Amino acid sequence: MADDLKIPLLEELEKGPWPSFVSDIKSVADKSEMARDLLRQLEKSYEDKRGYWKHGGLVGVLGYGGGVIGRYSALPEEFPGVSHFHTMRVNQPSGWVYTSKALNEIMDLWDEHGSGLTNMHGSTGDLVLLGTRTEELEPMFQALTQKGWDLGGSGSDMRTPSCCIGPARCEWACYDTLDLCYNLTQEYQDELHRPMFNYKFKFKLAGCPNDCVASQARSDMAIVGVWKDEIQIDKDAYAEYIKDGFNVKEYVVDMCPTGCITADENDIEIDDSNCVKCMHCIARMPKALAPGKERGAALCLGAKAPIVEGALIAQVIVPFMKLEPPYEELHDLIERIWEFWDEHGKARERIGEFIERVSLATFLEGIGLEPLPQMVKQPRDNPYVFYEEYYAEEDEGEDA
Amino acid sequence: MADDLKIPLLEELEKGPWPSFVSDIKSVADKSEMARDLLRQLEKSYEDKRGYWKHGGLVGVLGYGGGVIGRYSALPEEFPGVSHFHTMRVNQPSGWVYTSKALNEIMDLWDEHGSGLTNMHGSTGDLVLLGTRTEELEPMFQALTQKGWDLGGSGSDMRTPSCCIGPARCEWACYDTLDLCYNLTQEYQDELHRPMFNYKFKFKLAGCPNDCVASQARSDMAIVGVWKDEIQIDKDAYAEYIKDGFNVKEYVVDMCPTGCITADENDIEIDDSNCVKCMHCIARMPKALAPGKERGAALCLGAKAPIVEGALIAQVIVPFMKLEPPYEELHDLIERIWEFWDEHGKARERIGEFIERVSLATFLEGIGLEPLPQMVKQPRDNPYVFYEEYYAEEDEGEDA
Amino acid sequence: MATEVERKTDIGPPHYEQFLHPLMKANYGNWKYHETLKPGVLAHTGEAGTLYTVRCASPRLASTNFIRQMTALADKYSDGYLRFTSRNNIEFLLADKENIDPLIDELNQMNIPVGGTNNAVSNVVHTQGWVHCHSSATDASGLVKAVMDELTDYFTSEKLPARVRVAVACCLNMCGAVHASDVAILGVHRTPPRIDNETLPNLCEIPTTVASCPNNAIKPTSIEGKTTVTVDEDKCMYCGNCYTVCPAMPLADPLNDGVSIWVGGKISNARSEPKFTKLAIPYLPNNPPRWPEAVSAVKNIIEVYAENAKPFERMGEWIERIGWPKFFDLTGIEFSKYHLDDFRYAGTTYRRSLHNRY
Amino acid sequence: MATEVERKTDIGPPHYEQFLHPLMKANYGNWKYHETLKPGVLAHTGEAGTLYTVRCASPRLASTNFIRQMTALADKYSDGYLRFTSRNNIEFLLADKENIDPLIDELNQMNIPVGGTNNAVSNVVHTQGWVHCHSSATDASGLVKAVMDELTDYFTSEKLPARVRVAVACCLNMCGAVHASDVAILGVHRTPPRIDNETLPNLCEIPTTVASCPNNAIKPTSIEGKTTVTVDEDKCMYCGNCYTVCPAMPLADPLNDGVSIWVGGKISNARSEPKFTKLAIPYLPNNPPRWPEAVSAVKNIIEVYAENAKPFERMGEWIERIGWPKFFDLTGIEFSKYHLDDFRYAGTTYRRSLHNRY
Ligand code: SRM
Ligand code: SRM
Ligand code: SRM
Ligand code: SRM
Ligand code: SF4
Ligand code: SF4
Ligand code: SF4
Ligand code: SF4
Ligand code: SF4
Ligand code: SF4
Ligand code: SF4
Ligand code: SF4
Repeated sequence: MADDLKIPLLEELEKGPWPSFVSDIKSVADKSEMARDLLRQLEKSYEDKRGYWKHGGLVGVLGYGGGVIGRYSALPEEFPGVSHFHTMRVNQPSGWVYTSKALNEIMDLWDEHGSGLTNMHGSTGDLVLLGTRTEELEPMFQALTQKGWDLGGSGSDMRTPSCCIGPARCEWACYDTLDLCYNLTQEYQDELHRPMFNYKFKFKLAGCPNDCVASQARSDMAIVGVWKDEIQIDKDAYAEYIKDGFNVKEYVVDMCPTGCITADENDIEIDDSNCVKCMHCIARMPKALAPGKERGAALCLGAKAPIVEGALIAQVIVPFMKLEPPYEELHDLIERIWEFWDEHGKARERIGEFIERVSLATFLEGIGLEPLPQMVKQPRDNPYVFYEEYYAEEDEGEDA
Repeated sequence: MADDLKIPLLEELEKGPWPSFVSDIKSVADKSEMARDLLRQLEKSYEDKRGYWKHGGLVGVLGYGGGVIGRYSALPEEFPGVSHFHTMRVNQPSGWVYTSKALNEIMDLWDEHGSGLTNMHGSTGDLVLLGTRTEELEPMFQALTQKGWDLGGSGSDMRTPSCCIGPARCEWACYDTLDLCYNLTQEYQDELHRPMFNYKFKFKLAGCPNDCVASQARSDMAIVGVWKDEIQIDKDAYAEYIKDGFNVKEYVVDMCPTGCITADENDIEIDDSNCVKCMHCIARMPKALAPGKERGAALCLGAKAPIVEGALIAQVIVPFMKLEPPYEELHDLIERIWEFWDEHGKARERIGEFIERVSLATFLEGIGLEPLPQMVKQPRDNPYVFYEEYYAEEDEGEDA
Repeated sequence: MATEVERKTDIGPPHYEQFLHPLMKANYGNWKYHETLKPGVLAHTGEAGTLYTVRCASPRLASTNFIRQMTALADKYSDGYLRFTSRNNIEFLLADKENIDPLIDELNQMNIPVGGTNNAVSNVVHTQGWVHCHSSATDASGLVKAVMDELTDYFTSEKLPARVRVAVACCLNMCGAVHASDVAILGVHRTPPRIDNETLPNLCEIPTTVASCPNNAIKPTSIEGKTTVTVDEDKCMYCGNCYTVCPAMPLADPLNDGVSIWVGGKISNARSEPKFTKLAIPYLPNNPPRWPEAVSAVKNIIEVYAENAKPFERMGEWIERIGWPKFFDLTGIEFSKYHLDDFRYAGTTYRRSLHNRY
Repeated sequence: MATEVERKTDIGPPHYEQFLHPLMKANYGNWKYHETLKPGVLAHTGEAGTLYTVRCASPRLASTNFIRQMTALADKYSDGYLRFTSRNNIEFLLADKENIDPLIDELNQMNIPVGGTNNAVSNVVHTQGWVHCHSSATDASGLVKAVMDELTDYFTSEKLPARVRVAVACCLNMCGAVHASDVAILGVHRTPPRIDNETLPNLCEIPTTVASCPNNAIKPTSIEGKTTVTVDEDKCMYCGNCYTVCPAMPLADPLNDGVSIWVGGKISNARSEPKFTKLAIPYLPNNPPRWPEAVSAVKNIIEVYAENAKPFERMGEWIERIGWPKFFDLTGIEFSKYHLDDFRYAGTTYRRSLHNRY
């Protein structure tokens, strides 16, 4: 039993309406020494206000460089249960959809080979199995693969792609996020499992500009669904909203960032040439409005957290691309991007930092894309232009 | 006569409706060899597509380091009239107001001592006398001072302050731009005439946020009039605008940047707590609206053209200061700013670049001002905070 | 390992299709619209019919027990189909409308809140903290629990002006959403790394270590003939990047570590462009197990926002409308020199216009 | 100099009060409102009465003759009072309304346009050019004359959506308003400085010269025992700052010098915050005496703006409303890699959202 736990500080966190991770860990503490010692070490952290983990070493499964985060307690004698406490990152299915059966199978394996604790899910998207010993990694891996599961990424590799639920349960998906997420994951298994980049490279796929997977904030390549043509308007449904007393002026017209909606009791019109696809009006009236019919996605590069050069939000690199299997144009571009980054990037330099360092113009040249005004908020405001062609004395008057 | 001029290219610029500087220079070419050779050298520039001036040397009047820009022709044998062609920067009166008498006197002196050409005015604001010989500088200077005129700045000194017409002919002036401009010019004669700064330092004074002297774009210290309280509303005058069919919704309400105006046929109301003093509504209805009664100015630092670190628009350093003679608080602050810049700035580093280099926090500390949220568009978005106070092992639990 | 089965690698995840609810397959790519039946309950409709989603909270740090409880509910009410959201909530996918309330009843009996939809505080995107990471300046799971205990009411209702996305990260690496959230709690170190000159020469590559510092605070040096490094304390901003590449430079410091509070970020393109989160409170003490200072700071910010923002206005949009001076006024948070940016793009954050409120 | 009078210094300018029109003194600080009677004619009213202003153009580069003509008009119509505006126009200050039209008639006879008020193209803030400056990549006065000949009609009317401020500068020093104007023409060099190794060692201080380069393109070197400098041509962006501090590094190059066109800046706080001007056309040839390429580019931009902007919308505000892609579309200007920023804050100019028009 867990009465020997003595975790009064942690037990404070069993109170209150929100589900308690402490109670939950306790619930497996009987059968898992790891869970027990995790609580005990954590209690000490709460007392001392500091963590007690050492830098992880290089641990993993055969032939993979990624997918496992090594972790050792700094106090292995005191807390032998967590002397090893590695996590395994299991590649989740597109859209985090499961059946009970599949999930239960994983849980069974994890009770057998690990701590009985998980993160559902990690911030990158993996199904994170939290805490096991070095010698359990390979058996767990093999057991997982037998059930059809594989590991995700870690280290300087492609990271596990993730996507919003998109066409599986959302009327706004502008491309098939689940299919493309699966496709990229399969296409780049090698890049996912064997770190050989300058640094990590994350994909996140959102079906529309609402960006329900935070791709623009948290992935090196954000693939965000968007349309090019007119917002589809169902005038009857619009009339219903009006009839129901919905305040279309205050909640829609006045909140459109470009003021391109004209609407009154009888009619709604959108100047699509000035619409910036923000989704606000559509989200307010999902029955009356829908994204256009010419659908695809914008490809954006470079989002990341602050380390080292400051956080970045992803920048548009392809304003619009049709995305349909077999996605050759996309694969092609991804490979050109990796190649150029590989060759010219520095160690631990994310793609976003790399573009800032070498300049967008150089980057575009390097990957073979033409500059477009959609790639910038504004043209340069400084006069420091690196003019390239200039006349030499001999060829006076002729364009070089 | 000027028929020996042979300036066919320039003469193309005598055509067309806009006043022609060529015709005008020609008009004095008879009496001024300088003007004549200026045209001839300029014609050659038009032929060859390049200038023919050498770097100016150090020329000036006794005891001053500023106020004169030295200039020599690169082709003195061909164009002896402009072998010397120095300009004198005469400090204009506040608001560029003149009487015919005063102006004529200066013109007479300049016909005697110089080329007969001027810039009315230079971009900094001086009455620029364009082109004379080294030996004429001191006589011209003495003649000018006898008539009550003095030189302005050049080089690494305080530059000639300039101001909008403000209270002399504008209903929106929030402080006395002409008086303060005069006051600063007189107070800092030494700084104006004897370059001893790291680089130039310009003052421009605008009576309200319309900034009719471009102070926020072109001066190291921009003093821009503003009010703190409510916009004054004359309801009767408002009714007149409505009666005249003025479209208050389209031209005022919808164009207010913070949407803080409510107005209809009968009434207008402004949520002043959210007004950003942009002046738009006031400018549309000058009879009905006026700046508030609690008036003063914002002090903004650091505007400049791009060389070296990129152009800057002035940044708010004091959101609001009452400005009344004898302006002691302002003098005090200016001197603290100069002192700190002097001590820690680099050669050829403008104050705006200096603040960016040392950081705003350090600068404020250096000049003794408290940080205020009005000084920024937003607080930092990166987590790289230089925390200063921290606990040492000994004083556990106590704030350092 | 001597198993009889063939060792498989690079198979990737299972194909999602096998996990899709039949109605998801039937309406795949052809959904028409959705409605919210009540907080936590969505109805998506397509030609093939309506799918009901019941969303509930999860602690994310979940035991196999917890997951099995969830799968049991799925078996009972949603034909064995369930999913997780991008914010770690759990969604049951129901074909039968009748199952909604019984499912919610059972969840409530298990003390699991149902909600998180639309204008709610949804689940907190967070990180490992003292539970697993060597870098952490604070705990993550504990902070989340303490904060959400105070905000559960905003999870189970939709009474906020708009979505409020809360994030927690335990160090500047920000494994999650701190840099683009409505409200975020970030663990911070406030003292420079302590260098273990004994082990450093063996453990760390000097050039990588030197290069890791964003502010060039690290220089190579030699102590008793061994090459190690030294840190210019004036230049150190406690980011911990050196520690990531060199374990002999730990930053953890129980006396000084703590949390900072951030506000006004967003990710969606709805109305305004995505925005970074900005600093609200530079430092609050680490006060486990319930971090009362951090919790009440977050609560205060959300309540002030709830009272003052217009419908559908995200935290950052609200602040931009009223201006930062007013934000500090209304929340009673002190503005200090730490709020003044001094990093790479600092110059772009200074107020370069007269557009101010007084 | 042996004069009998005492040498005066540091007296400063004359006090402005002696130059103020009596009505300006009487209404000083107490003006009530103003009206525009017609383009170029303003009426400012205060308790003490109404002052009429007639504004006319000036070439700025003005001879003593020209100024005397103006003072003569002032003596005749405005009691000897006149002033210059911050954009180098001339203003006659009239107490008597009856004098307005006769004054305008005389000005027109002298071919001097009256206008520049409100939604007009006002006078062009400009610089020295080949008339006086050693740095120039083009002429200024000639460009202004050529451009304004085409735009005079916009000076004498108020038919534009809002003010259009045009500026010209002859080199990157931008002595004037190029960096914050609705439309600007900027002289540019496009080749690196040519180093005169003979004179450089005597004329220039090496450390200052090296430090002058914003892009660290200049390195010290030694030629035949003398210290001089060398320029890394790949890093040079032709800014001319080295030439400012070191005369032995001229950039002027008749084959390559020319002009660039910039748009969308503003200074006032009206509605939107002050904005920098942005690059529209990276290079057009120097084609004196009338620079037809530059003139027609400017005219085209202004006409497209005039046709498309809403009332009171400045050039930059209009472009922001319709988006830059549309601006390039409507004007037919080609978008190129030169428009992509690569200087200090380049990263902040990239489109970091989905907010695009297609
Ligand atoms: C497990 C996870 C946090 C979680 O609790 O969910 C995590 C945990 C760690 N992250 Fe992370 N990161 C995790 C998602 C993220 C995210 C969010 C995302 O992917 O959407 C980010 C921000 C986005 C980004 O990529 O920038 C993130 C930004 C970082 C960084 C900063 C990278 C940067 O360029 O700014 C580091 C530091 C580094 O790479 O050296 C880092 C490093 C780490 C390390 C490996 C610590 C280290 O210094 O070596 C952490 C291991 C903790 C442990 O003991 O388990 N982690 N990390 C997330 C991965 C789970 C998964 O696979 O699903
Ligand atoms: C005469 C004038 C242009 C004009 O035609 O009106 C002028 C002329 C020169 N400026 Fe200027 N500047 C003049 C107003 C400006 C302005 C506008 C202003 O003051 O409002 C600016 C932009 C605002 C600013 O200060 O940044 C300006 C920014 C520069 C710069 C760039 C400074 C920077 O920090 O970016 C330089 C280069 C330098 O200082 O070395 C410069 C340098 C020069 C020099 C001295 C050339 C040099 O490299 O040494 C020019 C002498 C030309 C000549 O032969 O007469 N001039 N200069 C203006 C002064 C007249 C007067 O006193 O009224
Ligand atoms: C289930 C989920 C996708 C998934 O694959 O897991 C999802 C699902 C929906 N989102 Fe989302 N969003 C989900 C995460 C997000 C995120 C990402 C995040 O929070 O990290 C965002 C960006 C948040 C941000 O900007 O910081 C997001 C921004 C939106 C928006 C834009 C809201 C705004 O005003 O900024 C909408 C549109 C709306 O509802 O107004 C939206 C709308 C929707 C709709 C209505 C789409 C639809 O028609 O089905 C879905 C139900 C919304 C709801 O929760 O009430 N969803 N949504 C995610 C649920 C997370 C959760 O458990 O709380
Ligand atoms: C005379 C002058 C001041 C001076 O001391 O010389 C002046 C005078 C007035 N300005 Fe100005 N402005 C003058 C230069 C400026 C400048 C500076 C510049 O152009 O370099 C600006 C900033 C321009 C910019 O943003 O780039 C300027 C931006 C304004 C504005 C804001 C307009 C806007 O929408 O951005 C107003 C308000 C309005 O009229 O809407 C204004 C309004 C006025 C009023 C109506 C103020 C008043 O009540 O008397 C004056 C008559 C306006 C007119 O010309 O129709 N004035 N005004 C300047 C005339 C210059 C000229 O000859 O053209
Ligand atoms: S990102 Fe768009 S398509 Fe994907 S779930 Fe969110 S709203 Fe639906
Ligand atoms: S999607 Fe956004 S920008 Fe487009 S019309 Fe709707 S609210 Fe306006
Ligand atoms: S800046 Fe303001 S006070 Fe000065 S002239 Fe212009 S409008 Fe009048
Ligand atoms: S001054 Fe500007 S911000 Fe203030 S009420 Fe008028 S239009 Fe709105
Ligand atoms: S935020 Fe920092 S401490 Fe927390 S999991 Fe990520 S790397 Fe570890
Ligand atoms: S903590 Fe960051 S700033 Fe400090 S020395 Fe390490 S890398 Fe440099
Ligand atoms: S812009 Fe350049 S060339 Fe023209 S006057 Fe100024 S410094 Fe001389
Ligand atoms: S022109 Fe400018 S960039 Fe080129 S070498 Fe000279 S200072 Fe450097």
